[in-house]
Amino acid sequence: MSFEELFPIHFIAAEQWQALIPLIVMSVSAVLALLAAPWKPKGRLASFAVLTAGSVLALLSLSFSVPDAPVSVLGGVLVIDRLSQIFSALTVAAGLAAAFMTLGFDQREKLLTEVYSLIAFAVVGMMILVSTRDLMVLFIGLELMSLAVYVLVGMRRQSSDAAEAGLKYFLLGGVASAILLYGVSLLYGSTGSLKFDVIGQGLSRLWQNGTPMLPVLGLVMVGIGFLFKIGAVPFHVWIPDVYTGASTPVTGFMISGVKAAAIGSLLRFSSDVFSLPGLLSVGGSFYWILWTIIAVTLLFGALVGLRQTNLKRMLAYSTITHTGYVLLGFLALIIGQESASDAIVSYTLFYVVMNLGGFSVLTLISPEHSDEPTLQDLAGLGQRRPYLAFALSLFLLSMAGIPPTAGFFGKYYLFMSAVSAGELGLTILAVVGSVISAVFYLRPLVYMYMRPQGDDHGVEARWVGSSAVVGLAAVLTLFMGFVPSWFSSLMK
Amino acid sequence: MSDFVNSNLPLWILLLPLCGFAFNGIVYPLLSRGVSKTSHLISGGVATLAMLASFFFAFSGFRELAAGSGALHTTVYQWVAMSDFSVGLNLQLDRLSSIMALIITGIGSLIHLYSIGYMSHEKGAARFFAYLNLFCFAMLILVLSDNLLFVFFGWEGVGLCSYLLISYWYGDAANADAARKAFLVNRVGDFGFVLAMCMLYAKFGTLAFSQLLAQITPEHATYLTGVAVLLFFAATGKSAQFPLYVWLPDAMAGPTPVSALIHAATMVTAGVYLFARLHFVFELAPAVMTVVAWVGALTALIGGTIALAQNDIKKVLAYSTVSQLGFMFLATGVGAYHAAVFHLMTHAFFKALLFLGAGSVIHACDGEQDMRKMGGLRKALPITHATMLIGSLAIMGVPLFSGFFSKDEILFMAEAMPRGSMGLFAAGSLAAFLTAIYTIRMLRMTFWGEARSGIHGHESPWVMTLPLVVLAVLATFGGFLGVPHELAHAVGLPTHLLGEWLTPVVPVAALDLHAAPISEGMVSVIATALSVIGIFLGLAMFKKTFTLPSAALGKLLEGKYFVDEIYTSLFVRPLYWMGDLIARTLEGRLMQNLGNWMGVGSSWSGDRLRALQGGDLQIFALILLAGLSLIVAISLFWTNV
Amino acid sequence: MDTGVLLHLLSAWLFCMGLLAICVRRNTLVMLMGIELMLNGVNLSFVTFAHELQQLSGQLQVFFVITIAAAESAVGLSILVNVYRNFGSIKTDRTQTLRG
Amino acid sequence: MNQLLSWMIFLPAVGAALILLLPNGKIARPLGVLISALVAVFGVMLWLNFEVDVLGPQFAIKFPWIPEMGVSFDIAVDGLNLPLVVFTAMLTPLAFLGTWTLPADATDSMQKRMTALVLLMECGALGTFLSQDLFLFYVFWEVILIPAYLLIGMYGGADRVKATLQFFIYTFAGSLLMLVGIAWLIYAQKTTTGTFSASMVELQNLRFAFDPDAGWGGVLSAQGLLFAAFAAAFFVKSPLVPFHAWLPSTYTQAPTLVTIYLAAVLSKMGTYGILKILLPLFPDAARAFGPTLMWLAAIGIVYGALLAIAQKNLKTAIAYSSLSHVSYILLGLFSLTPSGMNGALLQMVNHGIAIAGLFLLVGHLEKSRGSLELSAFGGLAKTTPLLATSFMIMVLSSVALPGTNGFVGEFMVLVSSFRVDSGATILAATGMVLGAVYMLNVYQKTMFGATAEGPASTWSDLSVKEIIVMAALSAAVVGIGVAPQGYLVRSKLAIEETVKHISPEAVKPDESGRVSHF
Amino acid sequence: MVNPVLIVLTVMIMLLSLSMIFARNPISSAFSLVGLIVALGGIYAMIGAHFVAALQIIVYAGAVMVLFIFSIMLLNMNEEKGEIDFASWKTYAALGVSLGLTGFFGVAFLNWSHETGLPTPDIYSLQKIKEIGGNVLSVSGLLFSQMYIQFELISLLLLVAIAGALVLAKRKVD
Repeated sequence: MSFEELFPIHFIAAEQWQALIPLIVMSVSAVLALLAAPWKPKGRLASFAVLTAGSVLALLSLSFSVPDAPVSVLGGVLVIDRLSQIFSALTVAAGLAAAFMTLGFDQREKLLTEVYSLIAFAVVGMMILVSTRDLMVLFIGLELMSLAVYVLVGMRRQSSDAAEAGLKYFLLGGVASAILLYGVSLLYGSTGSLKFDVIGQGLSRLWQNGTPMLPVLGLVMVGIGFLFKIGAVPFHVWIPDVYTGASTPVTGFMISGVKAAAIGSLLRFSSDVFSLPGLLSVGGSFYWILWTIIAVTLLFGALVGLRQTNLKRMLAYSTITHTGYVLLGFLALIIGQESASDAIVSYTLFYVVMNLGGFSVLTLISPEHSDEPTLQDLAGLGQRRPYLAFALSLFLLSMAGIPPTAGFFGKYYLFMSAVSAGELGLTILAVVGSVISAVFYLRPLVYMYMRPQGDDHGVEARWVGSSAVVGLAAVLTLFMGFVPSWFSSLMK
Repeated sequence: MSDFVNSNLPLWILLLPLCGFAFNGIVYPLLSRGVSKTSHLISGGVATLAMLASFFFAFSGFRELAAGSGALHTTVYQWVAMSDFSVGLNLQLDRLSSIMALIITGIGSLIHLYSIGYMSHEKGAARFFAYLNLFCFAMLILVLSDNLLFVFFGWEGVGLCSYLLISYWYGDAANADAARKAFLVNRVGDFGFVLAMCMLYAKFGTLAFSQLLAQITPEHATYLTGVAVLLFFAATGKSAQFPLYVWLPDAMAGPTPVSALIHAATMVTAGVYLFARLHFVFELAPAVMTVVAWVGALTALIGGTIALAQNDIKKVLAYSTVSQLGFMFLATGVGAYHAAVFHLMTHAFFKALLFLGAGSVIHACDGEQDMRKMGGLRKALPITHATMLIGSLAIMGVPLFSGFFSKDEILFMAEAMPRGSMGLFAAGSLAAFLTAIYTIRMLRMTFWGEARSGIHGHESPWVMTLPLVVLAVLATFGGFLGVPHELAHAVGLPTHLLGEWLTPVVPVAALDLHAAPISEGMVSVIATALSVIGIFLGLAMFKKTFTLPSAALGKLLEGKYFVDEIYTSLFVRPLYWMGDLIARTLEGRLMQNLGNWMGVGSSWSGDRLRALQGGDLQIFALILLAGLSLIVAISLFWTNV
Repeated sequence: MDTGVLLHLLSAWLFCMGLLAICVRRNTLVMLMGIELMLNGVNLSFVTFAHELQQLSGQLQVFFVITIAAAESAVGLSILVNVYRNFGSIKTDRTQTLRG
Repeated sequence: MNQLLSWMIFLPAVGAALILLLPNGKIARPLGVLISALVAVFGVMLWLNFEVDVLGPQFAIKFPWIPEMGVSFDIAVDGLNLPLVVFTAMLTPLAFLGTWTLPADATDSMQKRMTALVLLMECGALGTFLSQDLFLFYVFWEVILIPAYLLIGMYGGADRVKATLQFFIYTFAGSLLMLVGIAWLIYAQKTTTGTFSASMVELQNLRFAFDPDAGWGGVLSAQGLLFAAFAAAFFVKSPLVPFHAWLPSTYTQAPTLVTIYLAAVLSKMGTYGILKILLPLFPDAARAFGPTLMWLAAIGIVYGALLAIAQKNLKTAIAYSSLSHVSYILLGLFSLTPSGMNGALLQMVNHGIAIAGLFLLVGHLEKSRGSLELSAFGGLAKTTPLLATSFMIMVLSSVALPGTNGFVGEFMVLVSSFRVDSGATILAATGMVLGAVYMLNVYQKTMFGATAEGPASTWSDLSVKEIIVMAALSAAVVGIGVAPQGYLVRSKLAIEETVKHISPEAVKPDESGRVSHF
Repeated sequence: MVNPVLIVLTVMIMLLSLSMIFARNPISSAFSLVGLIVALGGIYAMIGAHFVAALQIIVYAGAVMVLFIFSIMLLNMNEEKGEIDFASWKTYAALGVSLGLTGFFGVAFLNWSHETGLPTPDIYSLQKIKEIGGNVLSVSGLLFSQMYIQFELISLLLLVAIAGALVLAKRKVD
């Protein structure tokens, strides 16, 4: 047997290339941005331009090259379908928004020009994460994204908070990656493959004769890897510190992009593996573990968020509660409610939009040198900058899930899927969490509208980039609140 | 008179006072830009004319009835019509209501006229006349309605007007308090009224008298006992019976014409009217009626005794009214509705007269009401004195005056009716005896003897004396509408004109006159004797001093048996105490703190959980490790995955 | 005991010792080493599975993991440098300003 | 005419946006009055053109909104919501007019925001009342929360932030439970019929499992749980004791305009929800829990009254009186009889009128005196006769004097609830007495007696605008009280249909076989 | 039967791992790790993963660990004694939990037996590898014929690492 026969080269066909265009565009623009970065004095502008152009191109190609059937590249290494495209578009948009938010901010905080290319790299990682059906590629995507984000977090180098956040994120992220990877290895060992579908089949087969421990371990550890990234209790520990220490645009990027990517890949993994019939049944140990995690997550974020005055930290806890909502959808999906998938997707979309909006407002009001806006910084904002205050209120209300904002529908869809799956208890807990978290979502409103403004609020930024993101996000939040079905048409 | 008016007589009786109210309450103040700028002549004139016209219609209605036509009906409109609840404003003028309407409009007209003079010093009399007209309107609804719901309309309407008129001089907090007390005590009674209506409606699906009459049969007796109790309770409130009489003396805070009209002649007799109207209900609850009779007797005694020790001329009259209302209840209790209505009428005459007379005195004395400061006013106020003397003779039951006939009839019925007893008779007689004493005391303190202070009254103008005279005539001769049998036979007068007039509407159990323990004539003799003794005793007792011989008794009576104080500590204070208690404990401690507690609890647990986020990387890692191990352990060793 | 099980147990040991290192050492550099230890455990596991399954792809995954680990430690060390600059120390008892 | 209802809902919203964008706040209030008056005119048109003899929705507008969830923009008037819609439309301009100069220290921008936010609330309230789609109902229901939250928090009294938070949290918790219930209902509709639908009419056909003999255990059945979820929202909003804790501080702290709106309109959203959604959708549970809830309502009447008696503060006293009066509405609703529910529906508007008038006058007094302690007042009848007179009329309506609107509703409620549960009704009827106690108390202490200390010039009588408002309200008080049938007849058919749906055997003549008309 | 060399290596690795954890001096830890890595490489080689073994020595021991030691030297971190706090319950908790975890894994591994007939055909058996020309050739053949996307992605990842390290470690803030 010749070498070529033994190792036949798997070529990529033309239509597969077409499906890969967005990914390639983003990769190229990432590299180009990296190359442009050291160019003085125009490196900043050039790399921003490259990223913007790349992102826009990627978005365009994502919206124009919608495949009718899933396009599988190299037997599942990358699978481009409607779901992956939506999530890719989300991450690209998140990256683009983060770049816009960074505009102006980077000069004030003296961020290096590489920031844009790092964002682009992270986006590439995210796109891989949501497109792949191979655990190793998933890990590579995860690491690509994480490494870029680790650096982004520590980017404000003169700030000890940022350094500490970077350190914490890095170490804990590394541990979580290792855990995930060990799980991958165990799954590989039990089923002989890294492809989601093969793993699924293998597990189904294994499950027919009882539940062997090794694949269970593998599933658990992969699951924990995901739970870490989306920030479920008790794997949430990094979230508050990292989100606080990272510069505001980066936090916005993480809270939207990183989370969307993690949700997207978990969604794919869940629909291929976890939701296999019989794998996780109601009343089994996995079910109850997940149940407990969701319950605790819902309440933890809400309760601790209640005690925060630092806005970034508050939103960090809020995102933990939101993780609980999403997991509620996952639970419904896993125990057989297929429509939960749509709910998760639309929720993620709404979630990304409102968080990007919220963090771009925070970018605009973030005080110089500390970059950690507090409630006090909001005092009197309603008088000072009514439109900004209005937009922030809108985003907060959306997070709290009050109509007519997008967040309401996101929450409603999730509740709906949970109720459909019969998860009444958890839904009630989610209600409790919502109510508690509503308290701290409303607190900024108290400061903005009901408190007189403080003596010194410093010079406030009026960066165009962030303002554009605020405006767009506000419009989208309202628009999707009025026409939520616009999004569903996208899914069909 | 056009057919339109003719066919809607009951409505017209109603409408005119309403028009008067509209004029005085809305149009006139608007025209004169503010109620304080209104003239008593114009407003009083219009109000009096309205009442006179109303009286005219009432009288023509009476004539039609007398001419033999049945009750006059007018359907005004459907008030509510649901599938399971419907009531309309339908009026009926039958023999009972025509009597009431005549009293209301007749005495009402007189008092309106009187008020023009009485209120001549007041600014903004339009308000007064508006209330007065509104009162007459409400009272007329009460008696003209053919269903219980609109009776209740009038019932509460008169209560409101009473409230407004008692508090007419609201600048003095005491007046306002008295008004509130009157309203609230009445409300307590009305509570019974509403529940009674609920009960009736739940059982019979209607509140119209005719339909109730048609549907009620003796087998409903048990159910109706409840209704009767509730209605009686309502009546005790409105008609100032024990235990709810306490508001009436305080109500004297209002202008005196108000006391005459509302608190003597008309409103307070609404309870009696209700009994007469719903006799078919009450007759099915004999036990309740016995209680009614005894409550009436008790009230008569309470009123009569307290009146002995009062020094305020109006208070004396007020307690006298309470006592006389007790008589009426005594009569209804034993089933003598005719007698009750008869006494109602005569009482309306002489008590209105007495009140107006008292008003004239007060008017003459520039608002002084304390009889201890009066005396010897006979000379200054001859007309007033003369008419009041007539009223007093009437109330004391001196023969041939109106009170004599009506009171005798009640006393007779008290022992002769099946539910009657010697006990009731004795109580009634005692009350009649007391009446004579306190009336004499009042006359003596006010008119006779020497002036005890510098008050030198002057006779009132004709608008005030004219009604006095008219009422005096009525008080003198009104009794001939109910001449007892034996006397009638002896003198050749028609017997019991009023009773026979009422019989088609309010049938009374046939009574064997000769089976009575004490014959009718004997009762007259006893009653006359008692009042004469009372007069002389009174004259003897109150020659120099006006206090009772026994100081303790005097104190007790002057303190009105301390019923007000008892009620305050028994009901009023506990109510406020309960409100305070709930406000402090259940509401203040618990309800209002629920949110706080939840907030504090959330914050507390938030803080505890926050401690986990201590920022120590090691602890974070440990949490990760622990979580991992825990989940691994559970999923490995809980076999059912 | 056959080779596979022995090596699997060793991989588990390495993995858990890596976790232990991270949990008990206050020097972040050693913590970083702990991560490397964990990854080594994973690698060993992959190789052993590949060995047991007679598959080559398992070894290839190890190739990727080693590369990633290298990249990770590069970034990690630069993060440590950054921390050292800001705190003058790389021990975790110093890096506790973010809390609550 | 076709789009009349859409206009009614969205005109205020558009107006609110317009006002917010105004550069100058001076014309905000006039513009607000203008817009809401236009809506009121639409409301009058609606009232006049409503076909009394037709059962079912009228002026309906329906088009799909979120098709994949079966949600449509479906609004219409029927007998149940017509009174409330018209009332809300009419009240808003009056509330604007009546509080023209309130609060006293209002700046232009404040007036601007207040007007706009109240218009938003009007939009939400009208939308809530008009929705025939459960989901749409919820959306409007929640929309109103934010303006209310902001208004109280921005322009309320000293303790406003806490009060507004409490208000928000209570209502939000209730409505989220309702949201879960809605999700369940829509899903159940999908599994039963195969299609998604949130139309209230269609959802009424669902019957969930319920064991009427289980007593309180019935709460744990499907229908019981759903009932509880919806009840949570409606009971809190109404409020029914013991879900009322937010009420006193909210009513007291809110600025007058908002208090009026909260008490007159928002609380009716809760009671309307009970009538329109809670009872018809879960009839078995309604029948099973009805008597218990009647007792709760009766307790609420007495409870609120006792608390009102104990208050030393004018506004708090009236706030608690509102609690007591709303309980009458609930009593009528839970009696599940046509006249009880119709009386309750009437009482919703009655209470709205009276409480609006009372709070308006309280606002006037607060402006004059700067304090609301009862001891700070006295003898106002002399200095401010018009104020005293209109106060009197509102008090009379509150104490349900015959001839005022309050009596009609209250009596219908009592008469019909007596047939269902006489014990609860007797307890409720004591509220008549207690209500008179605190109302007259309040009136006495403010209007009668000696004129309170202080410069006489601070007492100003009603302004022309206030006179107009109070005259309108007083006219409504007397008008409805004297001739309620024109009002009741519009909801008669719809109510009877509702009752028939809830308890098919109930709309029979009573045991004696007589249904009398006279 | 297990090759005794393997057992020796295993024991060595376990001891080295402990010494890495408990060494007071980071540099000792680093050297323990280096030793461990080399020993692991030995194991890889013994079970036929020659390519991985080479990679282990070159990349890990050669590059990564040098980087570590370099950093220690550069930042003078050696003076930072990262001692373990033996007074703290946390240490014992971590110790217990991680040993417990090892136990769990052990139980799982001991209870595991590969099913026959896994879906992926065993086309690259040791026998075949030998036929092809050894492990390294086989691995590379597979890598560049079917896994080149992963390879490319790894290159991106390395790029990020370079850029990132550069960005963070750059001394001057411009």
